[in-house]
Amino acid sequence: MSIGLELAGFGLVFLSAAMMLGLSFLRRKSRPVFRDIPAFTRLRQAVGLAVEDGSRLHLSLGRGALITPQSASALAGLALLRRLAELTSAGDQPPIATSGDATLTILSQDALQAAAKYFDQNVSDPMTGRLTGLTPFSYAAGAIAAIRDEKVSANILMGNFGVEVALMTDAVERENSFVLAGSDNLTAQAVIYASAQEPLIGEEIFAAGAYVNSGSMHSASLTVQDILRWLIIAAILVGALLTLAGVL
Amino acid sequence: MADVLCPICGKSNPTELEDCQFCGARLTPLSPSTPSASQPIKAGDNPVVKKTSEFEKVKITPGDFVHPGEAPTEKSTGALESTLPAWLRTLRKGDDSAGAESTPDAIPDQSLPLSSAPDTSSESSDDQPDWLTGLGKAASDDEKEIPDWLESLREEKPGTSPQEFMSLQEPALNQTGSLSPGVGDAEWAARLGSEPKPETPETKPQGDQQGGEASLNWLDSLESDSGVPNAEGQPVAPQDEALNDWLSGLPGSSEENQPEPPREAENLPGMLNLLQEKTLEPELAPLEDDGKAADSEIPDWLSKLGSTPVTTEVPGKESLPDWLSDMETKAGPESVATESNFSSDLPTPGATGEEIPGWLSPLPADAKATENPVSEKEKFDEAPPPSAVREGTGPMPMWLAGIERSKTPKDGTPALITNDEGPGSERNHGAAFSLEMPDWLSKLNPEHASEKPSMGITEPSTPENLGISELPSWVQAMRPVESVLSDTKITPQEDAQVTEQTGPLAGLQGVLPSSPGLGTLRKPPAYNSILKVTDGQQRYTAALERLISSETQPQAAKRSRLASNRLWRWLIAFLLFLAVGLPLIMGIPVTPASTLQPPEMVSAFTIISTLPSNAPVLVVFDYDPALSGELEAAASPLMDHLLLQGPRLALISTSPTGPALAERFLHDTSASPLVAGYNYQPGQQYVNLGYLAGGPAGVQYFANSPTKAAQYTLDGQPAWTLPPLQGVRVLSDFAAVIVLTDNADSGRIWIEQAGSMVGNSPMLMVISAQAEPMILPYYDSGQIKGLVTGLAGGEAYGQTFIRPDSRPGLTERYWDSFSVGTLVMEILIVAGAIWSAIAGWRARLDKSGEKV
Amino acid sequence: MPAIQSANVVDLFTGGISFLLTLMVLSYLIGDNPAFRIAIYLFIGVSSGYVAAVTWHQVLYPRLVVPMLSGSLAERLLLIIPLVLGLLLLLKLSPRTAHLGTPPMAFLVGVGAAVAIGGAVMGTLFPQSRAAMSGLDLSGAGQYWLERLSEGIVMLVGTVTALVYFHFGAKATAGGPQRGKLVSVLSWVGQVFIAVTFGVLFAGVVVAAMTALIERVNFMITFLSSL
Amino acid sequence: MNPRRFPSLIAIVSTAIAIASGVLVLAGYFYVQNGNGQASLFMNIRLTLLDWAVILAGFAVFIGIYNLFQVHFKKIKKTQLGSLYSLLLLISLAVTFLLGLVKPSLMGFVFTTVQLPVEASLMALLAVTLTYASIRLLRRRLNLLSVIFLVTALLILLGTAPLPFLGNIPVLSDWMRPFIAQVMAVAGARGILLGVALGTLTTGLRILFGADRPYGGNK
Repeated sequence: MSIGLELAGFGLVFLSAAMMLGLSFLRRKSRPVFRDIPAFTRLRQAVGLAVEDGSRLHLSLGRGALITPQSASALAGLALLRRLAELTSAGDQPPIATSGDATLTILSQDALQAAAKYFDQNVSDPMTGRLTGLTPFSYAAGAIAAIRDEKVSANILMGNFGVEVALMTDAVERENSFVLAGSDNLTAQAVIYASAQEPLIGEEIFAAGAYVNSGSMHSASLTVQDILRWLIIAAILVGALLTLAGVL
Repeated sequence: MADVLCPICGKSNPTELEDCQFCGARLTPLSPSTPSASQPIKAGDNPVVKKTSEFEKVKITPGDFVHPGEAPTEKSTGALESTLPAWLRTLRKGDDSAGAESTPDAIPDQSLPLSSAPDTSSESSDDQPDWLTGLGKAASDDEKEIPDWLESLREEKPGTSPQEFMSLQEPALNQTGSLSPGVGDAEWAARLGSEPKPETPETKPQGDQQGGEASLNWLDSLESDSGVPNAEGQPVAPQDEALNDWLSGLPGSSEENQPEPPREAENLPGMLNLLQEKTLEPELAPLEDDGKAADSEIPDWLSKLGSTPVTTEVPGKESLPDWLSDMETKAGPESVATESNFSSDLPTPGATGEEIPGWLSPLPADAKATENPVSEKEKFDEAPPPSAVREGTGPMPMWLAGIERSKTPKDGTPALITNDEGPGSERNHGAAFSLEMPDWLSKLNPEHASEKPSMGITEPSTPENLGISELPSWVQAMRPVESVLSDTKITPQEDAQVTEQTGPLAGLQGVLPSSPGLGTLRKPPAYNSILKVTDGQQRYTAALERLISSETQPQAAKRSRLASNRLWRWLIAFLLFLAVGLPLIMGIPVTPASTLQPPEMVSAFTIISTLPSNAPVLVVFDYDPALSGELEAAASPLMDHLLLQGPRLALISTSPTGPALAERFLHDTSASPLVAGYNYQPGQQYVNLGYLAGGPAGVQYFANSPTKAAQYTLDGQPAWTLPPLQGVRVLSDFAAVIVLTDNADSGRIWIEQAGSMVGNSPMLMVISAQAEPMILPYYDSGQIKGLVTGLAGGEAYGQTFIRPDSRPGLTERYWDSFSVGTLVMEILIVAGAIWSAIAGWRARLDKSGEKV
Repeated sequence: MPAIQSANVVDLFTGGISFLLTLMVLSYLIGDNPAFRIAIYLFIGVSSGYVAAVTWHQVLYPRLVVPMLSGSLAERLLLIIPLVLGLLLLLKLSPRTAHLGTPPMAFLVGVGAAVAIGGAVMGTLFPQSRAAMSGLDLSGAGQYWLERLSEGIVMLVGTVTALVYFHFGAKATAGGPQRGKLVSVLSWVGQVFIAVTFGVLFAGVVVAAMTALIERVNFMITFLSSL
Repeated sequence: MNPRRFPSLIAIVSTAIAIASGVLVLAGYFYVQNGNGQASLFMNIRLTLLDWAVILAGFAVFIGIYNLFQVHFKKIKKTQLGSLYSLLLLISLAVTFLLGLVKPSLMGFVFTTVQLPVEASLMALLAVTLTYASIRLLRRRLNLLSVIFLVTALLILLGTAPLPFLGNIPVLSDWMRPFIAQVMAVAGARGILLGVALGTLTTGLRILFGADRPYGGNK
């Protein structure tokens, strides 16, 4: 890694950090408008229905180990989980969270309990945040059992999956319940695109927080993503033209 | 006091009568304990037990419901009537002199509908029908609580005029409601029972506060006891749970429900004491003696408090849905709700309000008050500005007023009360309703306002109209969705957006936010356990709403999912197995060998064939066992080729199952007969470095210093002294690095983390077909020197590399099945896609047809 | 493993179990059934136990235990921290002490977040954008320059438009949030590219699954024929 | 009622730890080498912290196993549906683990006998599942993109697998498939990957700001 690249990387991170902080403070009051993502509209309905008929939400956080780059999608899923736990606190049952990595299981339990404490409820139950398996397919298999056996009305699969996610979406379809799925893994996305009712494509899973209003920081980060996006596009185009001209 | 109240008309009859002399309804339920409600409780006898028996008789589990059409059991209602808290019965009184209200035999004649009470403000009198009719509507709700009560009452007295009918619902509903106080008070009383020593009369208000906190603890303990079943969603008959708690509150088994009995025991009697001071009534003496008689006694002292119908009817109405929810929530919610009912009735802003359960907190206040009654009286006489009452206190403050009044009946307070309570209560109704069913009402309003008069009321008082400061905390707390929605301003387009998307779900828009995102969550006030209660509220509103607009059926929307089609699955499975199995069984080659020569494969081949013999080669097994089928098939020609060069192998993996897969590949004939034929010995020809934890970090660590990152072999020996790794210290010492992976991510990790460290040694990859698009660019960019992709790539490699033994490799064996199976799959997809496209198109047409 | 290939009996035994399990799992195609459940739960148990054992043998033992016993003083001192954190983490086992396990989790999350950022910037953003830039590099294309150029342009368009598709910002209009005209057009093109990408990946997965199916069927046939 | 309403000391400490460790590790990414080409201090810190993290993750695995035990033990106690399965799971888990501790050489045997066949069979199930999914796709979402998706997938399949008796289809296999898979798909994948990287970046930053604290405590 050349020094220049490292500097550029640091600059990029620093820039986006500054922008996020700034925006999140500026945007305290007014939430920016974001494009409509049907999946999240459906999610809102699903949450409402779950609260309404006392059924459960099931959020699966995938199997990305926390100390790998794949953790980000799971972290996004955890933010969503926390939020869903708050939203469904009016309902009879807290959401259940399944995961394929032990650290994620612990975090999902923490998130659920934090939300419960927030509402003075007492949910210290291993059943709500479970590890369903430590290898990709055993995780998926365990999640299938959860999808089928619990009284789940809506499944949200958000995290790092592989092809095994197809088993889960298929189980959901057999159960005839709602599924919203997204992953940072391209292959999993392709499978989800074909097999899930409401696929989240690529980056969209990271927008979940903002779309369920987890706070100004979340919407700020979306705006920052947009800004960076155009910066990168500009860089790519300029760079490509320069390469064409033979400068680079 | 000796008289018996008629459960139906509420008039008093001589005890010897079996049937009411006025309405003819049965007076004495088949249980002996009935009179205990109206009779003063003697020391020693234990009305609680009787009551529980009553409750058990009238358990309101769905099963036990009197369903429309069935003959109701008189016993149940009669029995419940006896459990009906006296203070609730006093609701039926108009504004009567405070002194007489607590004596039940004074009640009868005024027991006509509240709505007809002359002094109730016009608003309350015309939203009276609303909530009652609301109840009536709830009768068709799926989970029938009220309905059946109404049913049973209706059928007991067929010729009930609508007006009376309304008044009749009240006892019924209050009976149901009285369950939840029953629980809380029983626990509370249990400590009295368990505490032998008599209460100390000079207990200070602080004592009460302690009592308040302490009782919080036992509420906690209740919550935590029942938290688990609740979270698991184990279906438990709620009432049973409730009763169990309730019974466990009795002296016999009281221990487990009492975190710290002694403190409580001295505090709570003190509270009673204050009550006694305030209300110089004889009835309270027995009340203190056996505080066990929680259920009958609480109503009694409440009856001291609640004096005018307007006063107590308000909590009655507001918490009505809560009670209904209590009837079906589990023990945890039950106890929570119990507390919250009370707390909800008394929003005490500020810390103390958070610390003390609502039903305790007024008492310290009163206690302070009673220390100098005069000032207290003045406080009430100089009518405080409505706003103060509004924001400070909900309906319950009237308890205080009631206490004052009951102490000094001649006091002018009643007028004052009605003055600022009238609007207050009306506002609260408005609030309660608008907050339970906020948006969908205003949304529905255009279509449905005409159908329901209640809209008229709920509409003006939408949360937007009410400043947060104006809302009593319990009202705010009654709106989980609201508190979620709170800050989202409903701009027109958001509004339109939601309505446009949720066709049949229009009714749910109170539950669902009407803006992108679910609104920023405002931190609710202290007693958010009330949120549990609001679940009941939502069912209640949902019931009402379903009746309002029968076409809005969320369930229908939920069920509008694709039904998965078993037949299709079976057909696909059958055909695929056939297509795959037949060629394998028959073994007649039907498919010509692959003629493709992908450049990346060719370069991989040339690299392998130019490897010096006895060169150290690192082979990374980074694939799931699930894809071992594909990876082994794809890799076997390359591995066969490699092993012909007689290299020293180092095997490693970043997945825990990798090492086992590596062993399998080297030894199991099903992977590669040729390789297995070599019968490689660990430590001699190869070293299995095992599992490299930490993902990219681990890979980077290994790339930087292999000897540190993977010191030991799979069987625990120090690896780098073994012959296969002689002279290998850094990654670039390996003559080649071959990565077998099914996952583009792990492939990229090896390229990015280790690519820079391999130096001039080539990095090759054998990947699953699914990873090709992500990995191939790295071949183009020269970061990997060769690539074999999936079965097809393996086959191509197999065609280039001719095995010494003419045995067909895996790819050759699979090739026919592969081509036939894939062909069948393609045909299936095409046919099925066309079929489902037509079906979907039809369905769409139908839908649009319905809409038009 | 020697144990496996040594005796034929063992082969038969293992093969029999594998065959049975394969059948049980494939019975899921008919529908969820006890046989499938048994296989699945057995599988979950075995794989979890396996991973746990591997974790002990390959992670905790060599990275923590061995250095602690036979490491230099510096190593040991350095390892005290993860040891303590790990013990704190174990407090998560009891609900009562669970909150004490928060610091180690926080540490993991912090490290994970940093790794994610570093990986995203250094591992994806820069390499991928650089690769996208070099799409129009015609050096060495020779007479194929036109082909290379057109490919490069397609790649560039695909990458940029796909990136644009994710643009979140929108204007509030009466018909719901709307994105600008240009963005909408570009993002539609991007959607096409994304659909194509997913199509290719999906085909890859299907091929992989098909191969797995063939392997299983082949396994069953060979086992039956070996009887 | 709720002692944790105000962030407890542990919550504050944890947040500090998360931010500190995150920043240190991140610094290791951007300041890799000193002028003399040696690995920088930050680089070493990063590697050390990551090593610790790996160890911690190892501990976490056992907590996860405990959770698995808890969940299925509960099921057995409650004799919920499938409590027998849970029993089977617990037994197999215990046996495998103990076997692995005592006699690691036998683990591979268990692995090849149980785990590998089941996983491979699950993967084989996908062949049917995915075919079915692609059939249902147009029923689920009937739009141009779904059609493009399916057509692409079919073209790739045709280009990848040879036809019986015919072998590979000339133009499709050697020109069209490479173009789709190596030009168009790569372009799209690159766009998606860049987007995902952006999302990852901001998500990670939220953690480093302490805005998201999944490790418990109040939000």
